[in-house]
Amino acid sequence: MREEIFLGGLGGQGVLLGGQMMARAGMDAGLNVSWFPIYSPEVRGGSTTCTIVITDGRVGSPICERPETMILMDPVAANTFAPQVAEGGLLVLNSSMIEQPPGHEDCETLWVPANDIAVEIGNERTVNMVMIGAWAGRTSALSIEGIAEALQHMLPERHHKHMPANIAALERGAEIGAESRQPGG
Amino acid sequence: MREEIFLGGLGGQGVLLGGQMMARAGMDAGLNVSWFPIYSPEVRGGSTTCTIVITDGRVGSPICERPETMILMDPVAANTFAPQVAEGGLLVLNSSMIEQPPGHEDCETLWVPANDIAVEIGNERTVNMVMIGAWAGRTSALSIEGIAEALQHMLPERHHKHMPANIAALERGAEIGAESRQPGG
Amino acid sequence: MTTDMKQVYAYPDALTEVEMRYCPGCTHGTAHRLVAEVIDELGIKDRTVTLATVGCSVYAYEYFDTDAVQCSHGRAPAVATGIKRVQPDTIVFAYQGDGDLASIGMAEIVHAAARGENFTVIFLNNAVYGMTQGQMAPTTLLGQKTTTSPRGRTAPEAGFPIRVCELLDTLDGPAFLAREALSTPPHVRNAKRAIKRAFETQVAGLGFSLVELLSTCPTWWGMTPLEAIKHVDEQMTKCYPIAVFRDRLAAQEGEQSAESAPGEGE
Amino acid sequence: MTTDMKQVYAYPDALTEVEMRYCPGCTHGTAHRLVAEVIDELGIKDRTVTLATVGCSVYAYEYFDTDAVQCSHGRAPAVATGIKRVQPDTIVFAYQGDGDLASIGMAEIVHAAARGENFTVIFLNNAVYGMTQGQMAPTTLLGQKTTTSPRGRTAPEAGFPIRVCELLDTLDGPAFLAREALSTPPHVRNAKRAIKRAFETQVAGLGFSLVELLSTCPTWWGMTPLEAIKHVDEQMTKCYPIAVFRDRLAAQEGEQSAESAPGEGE
Amino acid sequence: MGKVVIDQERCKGCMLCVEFCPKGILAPAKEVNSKGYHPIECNDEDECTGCATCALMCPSVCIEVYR
Amino acid sequence: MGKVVIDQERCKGCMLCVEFCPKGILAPAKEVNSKGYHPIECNDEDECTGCATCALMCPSVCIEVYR
Amino acid sequence: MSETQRTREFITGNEATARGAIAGGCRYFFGYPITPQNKIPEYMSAHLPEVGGVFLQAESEVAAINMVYGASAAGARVMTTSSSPGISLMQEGLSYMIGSELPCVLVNMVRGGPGLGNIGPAQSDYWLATRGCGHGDGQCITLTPNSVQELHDFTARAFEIADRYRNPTMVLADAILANMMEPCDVLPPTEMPPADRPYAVGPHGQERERNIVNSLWVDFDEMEEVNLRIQERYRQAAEEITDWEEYGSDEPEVLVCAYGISSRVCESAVDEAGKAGVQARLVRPKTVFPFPSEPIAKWAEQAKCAVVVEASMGQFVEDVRLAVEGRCPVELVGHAGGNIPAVSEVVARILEMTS
Amino acid sequence: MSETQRTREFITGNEATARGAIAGGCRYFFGYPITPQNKIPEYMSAHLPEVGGVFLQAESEVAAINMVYGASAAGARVMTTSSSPGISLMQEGLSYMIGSELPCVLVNMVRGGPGLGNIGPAQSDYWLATRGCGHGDGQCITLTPNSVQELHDFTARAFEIADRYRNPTMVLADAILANMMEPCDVLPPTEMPPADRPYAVGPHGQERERNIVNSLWVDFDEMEEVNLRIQERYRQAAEEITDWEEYGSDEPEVLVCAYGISSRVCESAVDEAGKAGVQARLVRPKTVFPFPSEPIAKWAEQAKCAVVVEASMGQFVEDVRLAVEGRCPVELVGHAGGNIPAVSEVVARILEMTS
Ligand SMILES: Cc1ncc(C[n+]2csc(CCOP(=O)(O)OP(=O)(O)O)c2C)c(N)n1
Ligand SMILES: Cc1ncc(C[n+]2csc(CCOP(=O)(O)OP(=O)(O)O)c2C)c(N)n1
Ligand code: SF4
Ligand code: SF4
Ligand code: SF4
Ligand code: SF4
Ligand code: SF4
Ligand code: SF4
Ligand SMILES: [Mg+2]
Ligand SMILES: [Mg+2]
Repeated sequence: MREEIFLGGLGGQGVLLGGQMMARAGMDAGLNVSWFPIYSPEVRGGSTTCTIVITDGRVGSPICERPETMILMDPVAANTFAPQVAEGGLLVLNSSMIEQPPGHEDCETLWVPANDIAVEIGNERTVNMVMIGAWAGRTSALSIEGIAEALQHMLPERHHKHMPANIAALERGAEIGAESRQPGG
Repeated sequence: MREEIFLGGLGGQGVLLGGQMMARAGMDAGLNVSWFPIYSPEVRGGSTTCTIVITDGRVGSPICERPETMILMDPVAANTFAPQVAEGGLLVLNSSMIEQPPGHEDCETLWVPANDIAVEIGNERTVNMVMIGAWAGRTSALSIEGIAEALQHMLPERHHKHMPANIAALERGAEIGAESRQPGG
Repeated sequence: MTTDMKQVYAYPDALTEVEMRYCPGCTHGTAHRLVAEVIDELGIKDRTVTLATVGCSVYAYEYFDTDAVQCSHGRAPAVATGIKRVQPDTIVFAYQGDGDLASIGMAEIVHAAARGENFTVIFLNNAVYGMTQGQMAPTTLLGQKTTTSPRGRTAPEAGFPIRVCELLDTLDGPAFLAREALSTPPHVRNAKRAIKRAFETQVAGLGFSLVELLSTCPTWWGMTPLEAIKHVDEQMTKCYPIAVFRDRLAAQEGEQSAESAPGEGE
Repeated sequence: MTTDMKQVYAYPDALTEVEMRYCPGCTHGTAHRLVAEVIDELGIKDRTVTLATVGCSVYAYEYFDTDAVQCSHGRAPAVATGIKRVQPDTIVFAYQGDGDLASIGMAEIVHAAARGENFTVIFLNNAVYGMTQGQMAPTTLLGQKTTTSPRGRTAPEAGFPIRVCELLDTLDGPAFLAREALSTPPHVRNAKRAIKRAFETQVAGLGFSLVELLSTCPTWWGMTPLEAIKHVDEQMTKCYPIAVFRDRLAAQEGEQSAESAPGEGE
Repeated sequence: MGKVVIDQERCKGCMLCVEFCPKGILAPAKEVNSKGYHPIECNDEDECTGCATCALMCPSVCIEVYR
Repeated sequence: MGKVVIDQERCKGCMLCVEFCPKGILAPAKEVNSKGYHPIECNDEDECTGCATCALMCPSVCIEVYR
Repeated sequence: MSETQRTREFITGNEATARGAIAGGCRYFFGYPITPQNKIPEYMSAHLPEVGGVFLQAESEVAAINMVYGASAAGARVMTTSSSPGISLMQEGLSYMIGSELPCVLVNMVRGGPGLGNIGPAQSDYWLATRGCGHGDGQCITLTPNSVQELHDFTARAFEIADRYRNPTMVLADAILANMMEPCDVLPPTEMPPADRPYAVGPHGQERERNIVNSLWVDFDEMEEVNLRIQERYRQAAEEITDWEEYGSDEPEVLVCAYGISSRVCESAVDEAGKAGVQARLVRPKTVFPFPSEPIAKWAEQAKCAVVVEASMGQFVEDVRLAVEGRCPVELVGHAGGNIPAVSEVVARILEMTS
Repeated sequence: MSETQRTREFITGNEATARGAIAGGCRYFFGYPITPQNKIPEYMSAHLPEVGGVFLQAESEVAAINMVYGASAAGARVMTTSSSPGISLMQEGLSYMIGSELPCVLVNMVRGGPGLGNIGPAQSDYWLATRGCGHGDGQCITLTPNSVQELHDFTARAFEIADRYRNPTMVLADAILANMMEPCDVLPPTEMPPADRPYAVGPHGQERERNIVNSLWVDFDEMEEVNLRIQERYRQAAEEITDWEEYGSDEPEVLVCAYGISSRVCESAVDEAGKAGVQARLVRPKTVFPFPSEPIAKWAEQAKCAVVVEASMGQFVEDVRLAVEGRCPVELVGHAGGNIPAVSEVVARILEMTS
């Protein structure tokens, strides 16, 4: 098993933490993992991306030229990075912000209204959790419980009060992901 | 023809200028020459040495491991450097300051009472000229006129008034050198 | 819409159209604007060379519509010296942060000032290393928390803040030295006046000029932009008093006006 | 011969027997002797580390009978900082020339002083680079001829002399700052007093201390030793006034004696 | 009588102009611009004196003032 | 009554002690030492007060004073 | 170091480096901020005081290396960390440390160059590490981790190595390794090692001769002796600590050489090439000074060609060429300015070279 | 340069260097005193004003190279000179010059190292010149004169080369060449060359787009492009200016390689070896970056062995090994700390290798 996942979004959307959480969950599940970020040079704003590898073999290169999976949270990231997804790969797109389909066809696309769900849940900062939950629901590569536990480990104590919202977001995302596995999804 | 000459003495004895003058005279005579100094690290005092090469071939290495000729002007230089003279080489020694013979025998020795002669001439700073004159008289490698002319070139104008004393010193040295060529010298 | 109106505040000609990358409310932008306005007012854009240094303002060469040289960290005063010795009539200004000027570049600024090199330094003091994520600067206030003084700066651990204008004021070389703050409209107006004075000093060939601008770093101070300018006003000025330390142009003008004062001595 | 006499001036214990390589009449030697005497008087030889710097005094590690570290040119204050941060109770003094301290080492001395690092600097100001054959130093007087200011130092070409004590006196870190001259017996006595004060300041843990000593370089000034000390007295002190700029030990003692003054308040 | 023209795309919503406008007529817009900031608008154009204090304080150089 | 002991080999003949001796009893020797300097001698031992001014000024640290 | 007490954590390379240092006995840190290694001083400023150590932000990299010089002369285990331009500024100080035979540990998280460059990953300070160290004949012992775990372990070990050979020892990594997170079995902080530095300065009463730390030797022969001593230590180090890892086929057509982050790319490339039918073997140095010439020479004898992969324009490749000595052609896949060679590019070159 | 107007003089290497610079159009000098090259700034301070130039003593070598950076950005022909520790301090600045594609001329009169070392002659900054130039992939074009005449001529020429390749160009010599006197056919001062630097900053009215001198490229590809451009210039330089001299037998048993002062020793050694019955050929690079690999490879093919002679512990020998590529064994005669290999020692090694 080898999952190469690329996350992209705006600064503030929780791209880096989301990726770290996924990798950490992989580690806790006994797998080999790596996570690495590319910051844009600006102190704030601009797009943020990271790449994670989760595998039961050696990680080897932590850099993925054409990731199997891309989780993209805003239109700029979608435009810039979606074309790099591997052939036959998976695009998880935030339909609350991204309007246009990515415009290439040899991959699967999973649309997730992440902002809307986050608002529903009552915590706008859970967009990343919805997206990642959707990916997990779709692929079953990691369990939602494992991801949630990883998050708990990584969040400073003072933020643990947000755990319920985050778990809710992960679960709502997972449902969408799981549904999408159905032929009609 | 290749002359390798090492000069050694106290700071202030004119070792460096003397050597430069010899090399310059060689250049003016159409030969290839080099001169190079080794300063001791102290700003003043300590021994001063230089090495010159005068040749009608390529100079090649300007450094001489065992110079053919050594002109040594004080006891420290004599003790330190005399043993390095080439086998069958020539030692020109300042008998006004150096008392002990250098203590090795496969070389010729020319004793020159340079300080005494300089005092006689009335200019204590011409010790170097006496010594170099003696070498020239002994070897005929360079003419006294050529050396004097070189000196004139190298001295700043304001010191030209000392030229007569310097020439006298060169000539008195040359006499001693020439005499020494005689079997009884 | 503006047909019968006069434009009283326009985008300065000496700034390019490039959007500045500074964080919201960061007064680096204010400082840039003021410098650009002065360049416009003096009509020197085509003979000005901007020295960008290493810090948040590293892209100054993209913002100022002049020739520009990007300098290594702290060494802009040496670079400026090199340029001015070759081109004495070119107007050169270095835009330096407090890490750049007061930490790694201390020797270069002191010596350029001591030599009285005829260029201008805009010294932006925000009491922190903005670019590299909020480390302590030599100008960080005692007690101030930064990413490398996590318990607050203490003198025994990390020493005392350095007052650059006061330090340079012990030298004979500088012709203009002033400290202003980018905190309130009156202060900003004074800041512009000082910047103009500094450039005029250079244009007049009187020697080294420097304007220290107390500035904000909302991001690494962990404040809103409004809190940050209040902090400048209330805290920073205590350690770094606002003052014109030296103004040789004024001295010269004083002399000239004294000389040309009618009626005197005749 | 000395049976019924007391020795009133002895070769200091804190100097080795090695003969110093200084030129005749060079007051580097005087400075060394004074420092050694102070070390002896304070009884700190076995816990003192001498920092030799690059200049004519580079062999200081051969002369002082203490542990020693030879430092790269200008960086002794940083080296001293490293040592003191590891061994706060070791007495560290750096012996720096004006090229070393005021030129290449300007950033390091300013920052060590600003941090109030608890070590002592003996700053020998002879207004020239002795070791490297008489080049201009930052402290070279205007008009002074050196091998790199062959027509005499002029401000437009080479800037103005830097007054180190005045410059450091703008910082909060220093606990003791003084300038003395090695020119006449009274001055030399004062110099020793200042040196002692500086070391006492360090022993008391009060922070950075520096004594600037106006010194001669007969060789590169082209003067006899006597002309040279006269030059110190008459010319150098004009540019570099003799003064104790700061003495926190005295301030502290003042407080203490005030506190312990009998009868007061009771 | 004055008028301000605010470049909505350059505005970073720092509120400095809002704070210092002597007339208190500047305020952030509801919508965000492409960078996610709420840019400043003038609420009461008639009140504007064209004093340019807002422009003086704007670090993003996005205010032009007419009078 | 004092006495000075001058290390003749270390003396570099700089004349600073000579200049500042209040009694004027120090002077260079005729002979040179091994480094070519004329070292200082005390000409009038009886006059020496042991004030140590000479030692205070000597850069070569070659004077010991007794009293 | 207490191997048994390791705890598995998920941390960045920078944090792993900082914690490796503390595990290696480092108690003194002097450094100047520069991206991409800022999290190291940040960690040190927060945590060194907890273990009785001292963090001090220097006024510059020049000052930092000279503070390190002082602390090392005083007998401390001391470190500085920086990135490319900062390491350039330390060259004189490094030369002094070598000349004075003082140990210290440096970390260089290399970024894109030359000049100010950018904060992307690069390997273009290879020469600066292995041939640099300023003027004179000194070199840095240079360790080249390729993972967060190795950053941690190599940094801890670097203190022992520096002490053993009385020479600056550099951990050479890059912006990716600095910022990436991986699982890391973290060592606990080590107690301060006993002072075992007889050359260190400090209070000594009458117990020993005075100590002098110095790199000035006026006499040529004395200075040469210092150099011979240094070279002798390098020879010893070559025998004792040269280290590398191999990966891939035992019967390779192609020898692949890379270190650090590029070696991770090459691991994947070796796998890919295998799938495409070309057997390759990766030799990846864990130390580049001393350099593992032997395994490279050995496999070069057997392989048709060598492909060298580095995120620079041809620095590491020279050491490989010196090891290969003409046994087979040597091809470079190099990049610069923040770009890292891609797996596909390496695979393509491997296939090309064997077709 | 007006070849016809040369006058023969007997001068030191330092003076020849200074006058070569002025003949090469140098009008700006920024430097900091250090032995053994002090006579260069001294000469410049006295004579640059006479030709309308500017001499400024910088506060340090760090400042000096940055003043050079500024002057070069302003379009001037500019030089700095120093010796080993000073060159170490210039590493960051040099990297900036390379990154910003600016020309300048440097002279390094190498002294014994590492650390403060001593002021004796040495060749131990070979790596600092050819591999150094700070962080990133840049290198200095490096010329290696072996006589006072060549110091003069190479320095003059260095300004053209620096301009042609927009890269720092170093004249690498040593304390002997600096201080020795030889006859030198001296070029007259050249008039200032016309400004031919379209990239230079300065007053421009509306006549051109604004110029930016910069080494910061946030985008990895842009930064890589700069690097490729630099490497391309190096390739060009390799074609156009690689230079060397050969001496000795056409049918050598032994190839001797040395540069600078050591090559003078080797000339004599080749003669001596010939007298002792062993035919040897000296290849002495006049440029070491670019390096004359071809003649070395050619003679290595034919010779039984190569003897490499350098006043360092094994730096130059690596470039020779890279050229020889295993064609014959390569032996090093190296020294350090102010000691220069002796003719007798080289001869002995030559005889030993062939016996
Ligand atoms: C030699 C060197 N050291 C360190 C850095 C990293 N660096 C970049 S910006 C900066 C500090 C900037 O702080 P400041 O000058 O105060 O500017 P600000 O960002 O606060 O405006 C540092 C240390 C560098 N680029 N070069
Ligand atoms: C990095 C470096 N630059 C230059 C030098 C050469 N150098 C040796 S001593 C010296 C100046 C010494 O002058 P100063 O500090 O005034 O001491 P003085 O000799 O006058 O006592 C210089 C520049 C050096 N050793 N290292
Ligand atoms: S980090 Fe601070 S100084 Fe830099 S742009 Fe942001 S607010 Fe301004
Ligand atoms: S050169 Fe000057 S400073 Fe140095 S020892 Fe001689 S007189 Fe003293
Ligand atoms: S111009 Fe004056 S009144 Fe008008 S919006 Fe700006 S600050 Fe307010
Ligand atoms: S000051 Fe400028 S950037 Fe800030 S809110 Fe007002 S218009 Fe926007
Ligand atoms: S001790 Fe006093 S009186 Fe005696 S010689 Fe010395 S200076 Fe003169
Ligand atoms: S002061 Fe000292 S060195 Fe000078 S002459 Fe007197 S005894 Fe000799
Ligand atoms: Mg700042
Ligand atoms: Mg001095």
